[in-house]
Amino acid sequence: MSHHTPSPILRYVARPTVPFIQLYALYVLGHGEDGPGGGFQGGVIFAASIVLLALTEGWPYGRGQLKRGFTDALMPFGCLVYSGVGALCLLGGGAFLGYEALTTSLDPHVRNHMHHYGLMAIEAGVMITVTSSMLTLFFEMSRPEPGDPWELDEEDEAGGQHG
Amino acid sequence: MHEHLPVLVIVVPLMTALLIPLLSRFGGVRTAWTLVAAALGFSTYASWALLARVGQEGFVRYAMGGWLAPTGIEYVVDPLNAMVLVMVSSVGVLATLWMARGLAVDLAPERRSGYLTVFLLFVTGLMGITITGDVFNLYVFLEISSITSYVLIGMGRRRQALYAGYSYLIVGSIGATFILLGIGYLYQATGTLAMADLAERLPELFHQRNVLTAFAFVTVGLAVKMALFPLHGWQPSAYSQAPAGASIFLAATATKVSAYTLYRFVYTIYGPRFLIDVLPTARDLILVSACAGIVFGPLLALRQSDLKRLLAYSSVGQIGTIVLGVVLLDPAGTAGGILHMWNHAAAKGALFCVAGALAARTGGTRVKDLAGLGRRAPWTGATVTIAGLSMIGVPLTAGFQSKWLLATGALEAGMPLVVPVLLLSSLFTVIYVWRIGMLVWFAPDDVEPKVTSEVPWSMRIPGLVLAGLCLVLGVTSWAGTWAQAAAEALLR
Amino acid sequence: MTLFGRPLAEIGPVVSMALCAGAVPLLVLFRKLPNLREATSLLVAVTNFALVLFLYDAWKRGVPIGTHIATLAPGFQLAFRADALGLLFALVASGLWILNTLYSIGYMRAHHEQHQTRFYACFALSIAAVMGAAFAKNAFTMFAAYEVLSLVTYPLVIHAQTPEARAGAKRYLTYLLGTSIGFQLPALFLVWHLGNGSLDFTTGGLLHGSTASAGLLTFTFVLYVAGLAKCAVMPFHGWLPAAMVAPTPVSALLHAVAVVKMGVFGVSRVVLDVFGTDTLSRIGANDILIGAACFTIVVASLIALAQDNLKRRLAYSTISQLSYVLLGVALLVPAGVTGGIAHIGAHAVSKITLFFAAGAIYVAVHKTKVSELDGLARRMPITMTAFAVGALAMIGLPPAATMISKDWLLKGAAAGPNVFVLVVLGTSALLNAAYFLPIVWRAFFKPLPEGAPTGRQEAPWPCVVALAATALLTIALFLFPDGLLHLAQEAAGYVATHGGGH
Amino acid sequence: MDDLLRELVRHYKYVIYALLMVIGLYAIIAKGHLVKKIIGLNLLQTAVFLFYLSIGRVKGGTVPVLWEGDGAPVTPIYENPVPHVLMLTAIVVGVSTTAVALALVVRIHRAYGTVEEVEILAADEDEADEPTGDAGA
Repeated sequence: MSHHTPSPILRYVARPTVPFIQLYALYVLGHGEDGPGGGFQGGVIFAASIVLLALTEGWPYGRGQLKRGFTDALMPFGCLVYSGVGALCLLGGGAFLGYEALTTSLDPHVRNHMHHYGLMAIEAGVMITVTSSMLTLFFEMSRPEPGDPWELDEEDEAGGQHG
Repeated sequence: MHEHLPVLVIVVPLMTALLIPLLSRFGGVRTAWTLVAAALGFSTYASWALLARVGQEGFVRYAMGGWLAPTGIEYVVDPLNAMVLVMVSSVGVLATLWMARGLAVDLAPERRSGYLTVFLLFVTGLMGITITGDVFNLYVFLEISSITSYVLIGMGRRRQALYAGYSYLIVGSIGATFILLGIGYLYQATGTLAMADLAERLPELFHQRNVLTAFAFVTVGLAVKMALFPLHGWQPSAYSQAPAGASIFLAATATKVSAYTLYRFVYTIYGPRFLIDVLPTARDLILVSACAGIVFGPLLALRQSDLKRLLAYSSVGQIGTIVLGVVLLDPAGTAGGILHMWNHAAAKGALFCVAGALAARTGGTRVKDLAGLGRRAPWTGATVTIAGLSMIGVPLTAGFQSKWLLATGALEAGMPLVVPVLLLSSLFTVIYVWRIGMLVWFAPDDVEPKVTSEVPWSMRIPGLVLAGLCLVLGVTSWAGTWAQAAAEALLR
Repeated sequence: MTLFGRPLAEIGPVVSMALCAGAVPLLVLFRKLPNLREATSLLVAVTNFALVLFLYDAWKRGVPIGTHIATLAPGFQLAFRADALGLLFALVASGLWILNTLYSIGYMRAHHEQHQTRFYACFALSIAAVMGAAFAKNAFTMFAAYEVLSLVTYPLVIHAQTPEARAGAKRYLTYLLGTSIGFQLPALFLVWHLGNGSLDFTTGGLLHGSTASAGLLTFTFVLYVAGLAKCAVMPFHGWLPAAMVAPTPVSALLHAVAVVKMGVFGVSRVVLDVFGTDTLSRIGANDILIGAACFTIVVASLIALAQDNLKRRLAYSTISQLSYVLLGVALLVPAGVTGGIAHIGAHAVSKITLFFAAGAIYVAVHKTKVSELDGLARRMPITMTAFAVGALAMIGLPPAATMISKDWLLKGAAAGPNVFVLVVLGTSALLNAAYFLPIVWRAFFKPLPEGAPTGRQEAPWPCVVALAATALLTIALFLFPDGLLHLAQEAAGYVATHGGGH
Repeated sequence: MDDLLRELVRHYKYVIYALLMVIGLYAIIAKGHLVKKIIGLNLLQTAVFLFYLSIGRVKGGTVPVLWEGDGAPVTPIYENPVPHVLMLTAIVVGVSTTAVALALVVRIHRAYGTVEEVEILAADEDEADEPTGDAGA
């Protein structure tokens, strides 16, 4: 990964697209329940927007958007959202991942909606994890260091055990 | 909450494992350890409660998300996996207790909380394999436990650990991929992934080629994962290089869970008739490799100078003994194999606790450093002696009971040659246990023991508890009754 | 009397074992306080003997004794009960344990032995195993106790941890474990198979009326007896002289009483309660045992003649005497069985006297060879008198208890078809005299060697008390043999009421 | 021979996945370079993914997305979505395995200075010969 300054054309074309890419990622996430899409795809697209920034503005800038410690925490957090929603259903008296239990209403319409929201929450969890994992993969592999590409700093090595 | 135990037993440790990276920022390793201990404590409680419930109701079902199988994933608990679940979670708790002080033996401080997270995920994966009633879910959990075990092994103190972890990763992934392929064939043949449905649909399709192929791939894949005799190459380095705490748990339970999976496939999914009527050759092949393992495992162990390697090779023999129960297809034999899972988990867990103590005191695990251990560390000495006797299968220890059941089962199944094989392996085991016993208790008085003092109580108790179990299970019929119930449920 | 809400008689055997094994933690706890440790040992020994006496009393009153502990596998149970044969063995072992503990205190202290705590702990465990075997209700329980006894006596044999001790102990364990795993375990399996899934000792024989072929039954019988190598029948006797490297109290109790008697006790059980006299006489397998026993009696005596080391001579004498028991039981006639079983007790008290004396000689004057004992009676009169009593007992002369048992043996031999047994018994008595009387003669009538000290020098008092007590016991059993004979006759009761076959 | 060929052509999917699998296994076994082994492993896994996807194929089937009432005269035939879902999971698993494998290789490279199997084994053997105070290998 080179990190000499990219051309201004690239930078000015790429930057404005980033919010749109991110919005699209959320759209894909929201569309996931009844069409192609969902957390996986949304997560990858979201990560791609940050990757684009890193490619055009340089590695440090990209990494600066979502710091290492933050993405490290996001990975388990996303999984936690997933299983937490499942466990919430248990608290509601239903089965694990039985979203209907998230409401006390007996109205089938409402229950169906609950199902919808439950799925959505879970997909959001997936998205968080996927985004942060993708970013970690990208940033760790492209860490710009002259010489031996395998060498890492001591502090990074220590942090690397949290994955 | 009790009706949700089948899922909570998995979800609680899983969620805790996800919380650890977030929470261990505050309080570090101590927080991480407390969380692991709490989660596994809960799982242990839950699995014992499940065992009790299975005792009353025969089996427990739980549908994920309220979706019934075959649409959804179902968790099914019968006596067999209740037993395995109890084994995995209880040994997990004991290993965690050991780690309270034992982490310092071979892990740098900054790696410890990550290690604990991975360990907890590993235990969760094994429990997931055990409890799930869906073959694909089983594969996913298998991979969770496999990937985490690669990491655990790779975290060993010496650089050989990295290579051991890598080798296991390659071999283990081939095994897992074979299992995945086998499951694919089963799905192709039946269109379902739920074990109960598979069991229902398969008998009509026994002679289809994809059903036969599926069996071959699954069996070979599992044989790799459980280190069945000719496919055990990865295991000695993996066990001996893993950090001490992980190796206690790894050696006591990991391969047994794969063996459990083989029981599941042979008995529940295919049904015992499959091996008898359709593929007697496969039965013979498994029998031969099990017997070869039973003989060669202890024989290879004789040559080892490293305690953990020695124990690892003896595990190759013990896994053969457990797999015997799969192919005997007879109530006594099956019960013997199942019971041997517990018995061997207790004995091998205790022995690895001793290996850990040895590593804590001498920095290595050479067998000859055991010299004079009994003088300075009598509790540890007692642990290694009792567990060793149970490994031999001395009467009144747990090992005897299961071997006896296997021997009677072999006679009733018309495989009398298995009996001398078991005897022979016991005799080989006598030799190395004797060697260890002599070093521990009867080293010449002028030899200065390398182990100069006992390890802390928190590291002694797990070994003592497991060794005590070897005795308790040996003189009570409690475990045997469970194993027989499990065998009956499988053969029904 | 009740304990934990259950009649003491019912759980007596288990309590007895728990008592002996339970002493171990206490002994370890008191390892820094030798007086307290030895007192605990003695106390447990006495309590245990009292318990066995209580069980004996209960048995005489016809109270049911014993309980079922666990079923380890179908047909394989840990269960206990008491009968005449078992009680005799238990009484002998637990009674002599008291005296032996007393003796050990004197011996071990005078010798400044290392690892004394391990010594007492393993001793207590051995007695626990002996109790388990004596009260075993079935062949499996006996097998388990037999194995445990082999293992827990190993630390006692290797006690000195010298190269010789290591070699001897290795031989000891190899013989005992090798035969029990290689022969007894398969035999147990065959019996389980032939006995339709049961291993319970049955009066008249578990395999009584078995329809199996004579060849298979004979094979099983031979395998079983070979697996009970503790009875030291040739060619499975090699472990016994090897085990003489152990300290003398170990040789005394274990290799004159507990371990070897476990062997002959086991064979008696196999003959009487597993196969049954009827079955054995039908298939004629007892002739093999008679042959082996006769061979052992004579050959072991001949070897003993050539031994100069006193303990080795005693060891070979033990091998020879043990086969008296086997011979008596194998005769399958009431008198023979009675004699054989009575010999378990009679030989125990007299042989332990001899071992005690040998140990006392070693402690007091550091002599281990027969040729060094000239005139020793002047320096150790009590010890040598006790030794003389023991020697007479080995030959079978009054005033020793063995005369009674040998008398019954002779009657049994005369009653059966194997009259040549009489010749064997006669020859053996002569041989016994030939290797024991010279010792007595040397000690009492030869002058002390030139320059040797002449003063009285007995061993420490606990040793002397113990060996005097066992010598007196030998005489007492000669004068009042009723209790012993009663038990032996009860044990042979089935043979008496049903005839001895033939 | 003709029949065999026809069979092969008819089941070309299986031929492809079997070939891929064998190539993967060959790489794992024959290559000494640790990263090449990982590539082999990925080939092996991909072969199985392809196999699964071929199971889900339905002749004339279409994307399994619900067609909402646009008045279509015939209900479309859907492909079986289940294998796709399964493979989504399996791919994640495969990626994780690869990630761990690569991480291990990085560390191996740092510890041994090489990623060639032969050299690593030789280094270990040398170490075992030296009388170090460490545990035997």
